[in-house]
Amino acid sequence: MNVLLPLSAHMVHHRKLAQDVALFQLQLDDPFAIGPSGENHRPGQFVMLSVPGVGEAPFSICHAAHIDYLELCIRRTGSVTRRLFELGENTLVGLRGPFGNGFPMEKMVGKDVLLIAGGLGLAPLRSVLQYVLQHRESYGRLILVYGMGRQAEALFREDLEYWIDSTKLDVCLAVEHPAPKDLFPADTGHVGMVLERLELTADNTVAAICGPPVMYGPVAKILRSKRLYPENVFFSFERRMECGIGHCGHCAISCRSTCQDGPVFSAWEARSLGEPLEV
Amino acid sequence: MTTITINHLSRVEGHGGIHVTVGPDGVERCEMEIFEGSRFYEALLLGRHFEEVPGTISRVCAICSSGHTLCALGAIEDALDITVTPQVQSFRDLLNLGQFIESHALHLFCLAVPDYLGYSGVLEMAQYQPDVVGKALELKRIGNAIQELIGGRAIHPVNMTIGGMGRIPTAESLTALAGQLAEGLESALALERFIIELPIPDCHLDQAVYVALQPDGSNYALHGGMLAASGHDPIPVANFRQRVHESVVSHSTAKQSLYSDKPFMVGAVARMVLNGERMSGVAAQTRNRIIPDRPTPMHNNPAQFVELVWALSEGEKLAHDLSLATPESPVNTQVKAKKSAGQQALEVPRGTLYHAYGLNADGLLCDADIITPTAQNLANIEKDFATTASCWLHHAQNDEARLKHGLEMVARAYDPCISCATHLVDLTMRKESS
Amino acid sequence: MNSRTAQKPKVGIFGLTGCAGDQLALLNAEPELIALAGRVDVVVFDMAISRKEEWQGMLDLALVEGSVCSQRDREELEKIRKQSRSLMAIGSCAVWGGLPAMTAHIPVKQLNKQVYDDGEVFPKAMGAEPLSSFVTVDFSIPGCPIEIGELLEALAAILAGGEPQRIDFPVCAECRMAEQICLVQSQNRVCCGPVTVGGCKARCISYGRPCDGCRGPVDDPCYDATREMFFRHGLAKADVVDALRRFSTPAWVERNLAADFAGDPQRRGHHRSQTKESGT
Amino acid sequence: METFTLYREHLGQFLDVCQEQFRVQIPVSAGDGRYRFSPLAGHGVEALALEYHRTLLPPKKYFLLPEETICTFDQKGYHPVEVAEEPFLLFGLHPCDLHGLRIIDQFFSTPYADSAYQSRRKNALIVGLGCLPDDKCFCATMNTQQIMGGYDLFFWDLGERFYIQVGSEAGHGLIHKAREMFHDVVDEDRQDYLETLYQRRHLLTPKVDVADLSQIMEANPDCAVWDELGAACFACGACTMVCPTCTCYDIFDRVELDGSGRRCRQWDSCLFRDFDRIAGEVHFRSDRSDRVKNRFFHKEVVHVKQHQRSACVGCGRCQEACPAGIDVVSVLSRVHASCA
Ligand SMILES: Cc1cc2nc3c(=O)[nH]c(=O)nc-3n(C[C@H](O)[C@H](O)[C@H](O)COP(=O)(O)OP(=O)(O)OC[C@H]3O[C@@H](n4cnc5c(N)ncnc54)[C@H](O)[C@@H]3O)c2cc1C
Ligand code: SF4
Ligand code: SF4
Ligand code: SF4
Repeated sequence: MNVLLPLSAHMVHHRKLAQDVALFQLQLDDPFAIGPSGENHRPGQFVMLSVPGVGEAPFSICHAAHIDYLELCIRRTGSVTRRLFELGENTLVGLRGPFGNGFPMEKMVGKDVLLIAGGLGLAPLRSVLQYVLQHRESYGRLILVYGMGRQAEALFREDLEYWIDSTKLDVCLAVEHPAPKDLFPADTGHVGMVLERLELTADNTVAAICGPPVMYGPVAKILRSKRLYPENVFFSFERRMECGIGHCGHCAISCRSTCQDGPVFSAWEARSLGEPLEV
Repeated sequence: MTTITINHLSRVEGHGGIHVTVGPDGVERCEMEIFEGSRFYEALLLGRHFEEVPGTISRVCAICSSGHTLCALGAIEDALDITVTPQVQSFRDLLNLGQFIESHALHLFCLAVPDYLGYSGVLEMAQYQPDVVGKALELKRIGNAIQELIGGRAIHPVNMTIGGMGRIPTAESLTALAGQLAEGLESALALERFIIELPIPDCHLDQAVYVALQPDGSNYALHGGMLAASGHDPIPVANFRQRVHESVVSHSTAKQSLYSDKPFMVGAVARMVLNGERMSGVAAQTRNRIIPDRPTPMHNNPAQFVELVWALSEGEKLAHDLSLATPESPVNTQVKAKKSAGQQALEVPRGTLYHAYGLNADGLLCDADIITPTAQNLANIEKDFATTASCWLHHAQNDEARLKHGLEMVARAYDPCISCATHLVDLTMRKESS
Repeated sequence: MNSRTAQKPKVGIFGLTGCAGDQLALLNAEPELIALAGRVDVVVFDMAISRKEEWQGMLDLALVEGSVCSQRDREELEKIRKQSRSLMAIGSCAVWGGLPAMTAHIPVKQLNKQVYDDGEVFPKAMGAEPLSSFVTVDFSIPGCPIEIGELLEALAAILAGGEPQRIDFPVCAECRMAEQICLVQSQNRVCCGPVTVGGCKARCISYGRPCDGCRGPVDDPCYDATREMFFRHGLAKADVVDALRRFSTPAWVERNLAADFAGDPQRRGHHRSQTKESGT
Repeated sequence: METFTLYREHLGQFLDVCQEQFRVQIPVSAGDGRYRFSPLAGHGVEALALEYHRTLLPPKKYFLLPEETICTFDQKGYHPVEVAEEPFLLFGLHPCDLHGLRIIDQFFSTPYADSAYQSRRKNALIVGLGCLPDDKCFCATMNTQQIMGGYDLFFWDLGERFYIQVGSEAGHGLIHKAREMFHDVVDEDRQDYLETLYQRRHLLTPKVDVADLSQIMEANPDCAVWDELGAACFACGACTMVCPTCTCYDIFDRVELDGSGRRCRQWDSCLFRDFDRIAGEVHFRSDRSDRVKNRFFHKEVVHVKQHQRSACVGCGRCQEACPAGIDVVSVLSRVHASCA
């Protein structure tokens, strides 16, 4: 089988989540194909999405395995993403994957799960969150810390409303620029400030983090001060990716391919790869 | 006083327009205005090493890029006393023929003819005359194929070097080329009828003073040591400067030239008048059928067609011969710089092209003089504009559209580099109180 | 350009001051041109179609060839920019100023005197500048002339809703891929390959002659190291600087850097998509 | 191991026999002391350059093509392309190249197999050829002067005859297609072979000390050598193109005007500026020195961590190809010297 050959898929639906961010629902043309179907992935894995004639780019699957189509939450930035936003429903795209290791859900069993998302980083963490909710009894506390610039940028608003109301998890929003009409209760500032005041059980908490790279250093530092074990802190990394199977070389960080060995690395691993994280 | 202005010649090489001023006593001024931004090519060569010259000067003009390259090579080789081997010379001749085929096919069928027949361009003409356009494009492709194979690139060739050439094409590719040329000749001959039936307009033009190189041998050729002119004795090319004078005119970035103080014309029709007798075979037959006894500048287009036929048959012979020859190692003799001067004149599609250079002891250019065919024709073009405008004045139906069309026809006939498309647009009329 | 709209995208092909080589290259690719005409509406093509009346309205894409060498060029360019959604510079003149920009360090007055002997010239000449000196350029296809395949692929990519392939490697890389023998090493020739952007498949080297740098500088040109390399091969500084100055080090590099190769230039001329507004 | 001898004058005949079944590729001169692998069919046996030291491009060009189509696409979807199943025979690979091939064979089989590479590889027969080093070879430094396996046949030049080792069943089959040309090995052949090895061994001495090199590099990531290299290198990528173990590639779409097209891959290099660029013009190694360093680290540290061996096979190609004259051996020795 040629792993570099995308499977044909169609865009079923897409809807705007915020300025320049939309949720895309995709379905493989061949329901029996071995490929990213919406059901067969681990939280934190990603797919390679192709737009014919434009190119291919990696996107995290943003839901846990439970639906028969694939959901991707995508920000418009460059050529592939710009084109995706122009495409109408029912247009042809290509899919490969799922790739990557994903977050280690087994390691979190029986532990408190702390999810720290910055901006678009909520996309992969939403899959972890949904997974924990699906298997609620296997996990301890579930805390979501979600940082954003303005509340208008908040993604997955219906989900957020539901999560905030739910007793199954704690949600803390950190908003840097509050506005009078803001819907959700939130702290003013960045995720670090929320983290600082959280009470965590140091030896029983696993953290999963995804967000802009600038967030990683400070978050790692705070978690260290809270005495989380570096092998219990997981970051999802972003690198240029083209093949998704560890061959093309673009995503290599030292001796690991982000696409195959990652994108999720523990704080300890990340540091041993030379990433400047303080853990 | 009335000024008739054609603002913009939508064209190939550069930007130009036409101004005609009519006063109470008739036509007062006729100017071919060239407002192409100046690129100072001659100046930017100064101080550069001679090796850079051909590749730099070719950028003056894409359609004539092979001609400029060949002419520059010749002038520098003349300065440095280098003679290329006959094989290299044959390849260069073939390259020039390729350029003739490409350029003539392009001008004739894609740029000039659509206007004779009232199409907006070749794309429109293709819808109505697919067969003619198809054949013409085939010819153009052959011209390009030659330039690609021999020159290394269809535009701005890279394969010719001072003293030799880079890569000798393989025998198979030359045989294939000869085959293509033979087919091309068939196609060209099939277009003869079409050319004969073209409505060549009568613009009341006189025969011009025609100037062209006189081939050294008895055959029609594109280079020669003497310069012939109708009504004058041939002179050695080296004395060219004694007869041809250039001057700067304020309405144009191009210079204008006079031959013995008279406007003159170079190009296909000039070669046909002066050297056409030397043609043989199919080309001679075509010539006899197409070219009238006293051709005017308006017959430049049919003359281009004759040359197209000639170049195809000549090219076929040359390609065939070269495919049989044992390839010499691509010569590029170690060229030594010295203080010297050299020049070269070459017939290129639009007429005689001159390059003359002076080198210093380090091989850096200290003098450059380039005279393009269009620059030589400019004075004559303006003269013909004047004739056209006076005729128009005396004509009963002297509406501007008519004049505009007439002026376009004249400009187009010359296949000037600045207006390969010669579609004159935008006629504005300004009434000025005198 | 949106290929889904019922109307075919409108394209204009314009020439400023230049040799028209890029338009000619396009005109030379007839089969592709006919295919192109099926996909887009070529509203203006300076070289091939007469402009019956001054064209009005918006273009989806303007291809502009040649450099800006006169006030008139500049006005024309600004007009084109105003009337087109996207603008693509084609050919090294348009992208970098091209060969005419080689004289940018010589005052125009002096050039005027050399060529026209102080005769009055119309219009007022100015030093050659790339399009990006005056307007936003969305896409750039370098080359003197352009590699026609590259242009057609770029157009096809844009029609498909994407962007032209971005080349970040120098001619040397392609020279190796094509298994050519390096002319610097074997013949001590000055070759602009290391600082020139690839895409021509090392055309000149495959004909046994060094690269003239006609495609202009690579994204990240390393002039210092290149110059050092030539010096090590015993080549004169002037030769090297001259060769690099032809296309590989266009006018703006010299102006920005004051002296010859004081450092690496910032990247200009490649205004890419981020200059476009990103609103829905 | 099965061994035979073949008289020199029969080599051409043997290759002719091979040609009946395979597209045979041989090293030929490219002029100026350089060589390239080319089809025997286009050159004839006389062109076979047994004396060559290294080719301009390594054998990887036959397996990971400089540019190839991964798949095609149109309105209907993405479609696979068939890799031509033409069997071919690569004649004359030196031990360093055989090592190189082994390294990329392994690379392209994990974690997923690269199907195009594998099917070309499967179709290829490899014939090794013993060699003597020139001034740029440093296989003895990288410990790749000897190879056991990884070939179908291996030829040792003993002067008027070749000593041939059979490394696979396919190689055996090849011999038996022209069995009458080959002779069984006798004691004298073995003696001559050993003598040749002995002579060769004396020419093959390590050029620099690379003991502990990986550890030294890892411990000293800010070695001044990298900055010096960053200034001397123009990141032209020549070294990565010619490297037998550099495998990075770029994937992009080539589109036709009708919207259909091909998804292609082309050799890429970690030295190129856009190699690690992500959306928003973010680079992780924007300095040239970081990129050069990355290349060396990948060969000498990362690969050693993964596979217990350096990814450099000492073929000397990058040194030969580098217009800037950067020479791996001296780089390695300078880095090594930081721990003297
Ligand atoms: C594991 C992973 C998961 C991701 N998940 C998401 C997600 O859920 N939602 C989302 O909006 N974005 C996500 N990204 C980022 C997303 O891949 C980039 O925004 C996207 O590649 C931009 O492509 P483009 O063609 O629009 O940009 P351009 O700038 O035009 O990029 C051109 C090409 O470069 C490569 N490239 C550029 N940026 C990146 C990048 N950041 N990462 C990898 N390759 C890149 C791609 O091959 C891309 O096609 C993820 C990235 C990674 C590595
Ligand atoms: S870039 Fe080259 S081909 Fe294009 S106009 Fe300029 S000189 Fe001519
Ligand atoms: S310097 Fe020139 S000849 Fe040498 S590798 Fe680079 S492009 Fe090729
Ligand atoms: S090798 Fe250099 S000069 Fe030749 S076409 Fe390529 S970029 Fe232009």
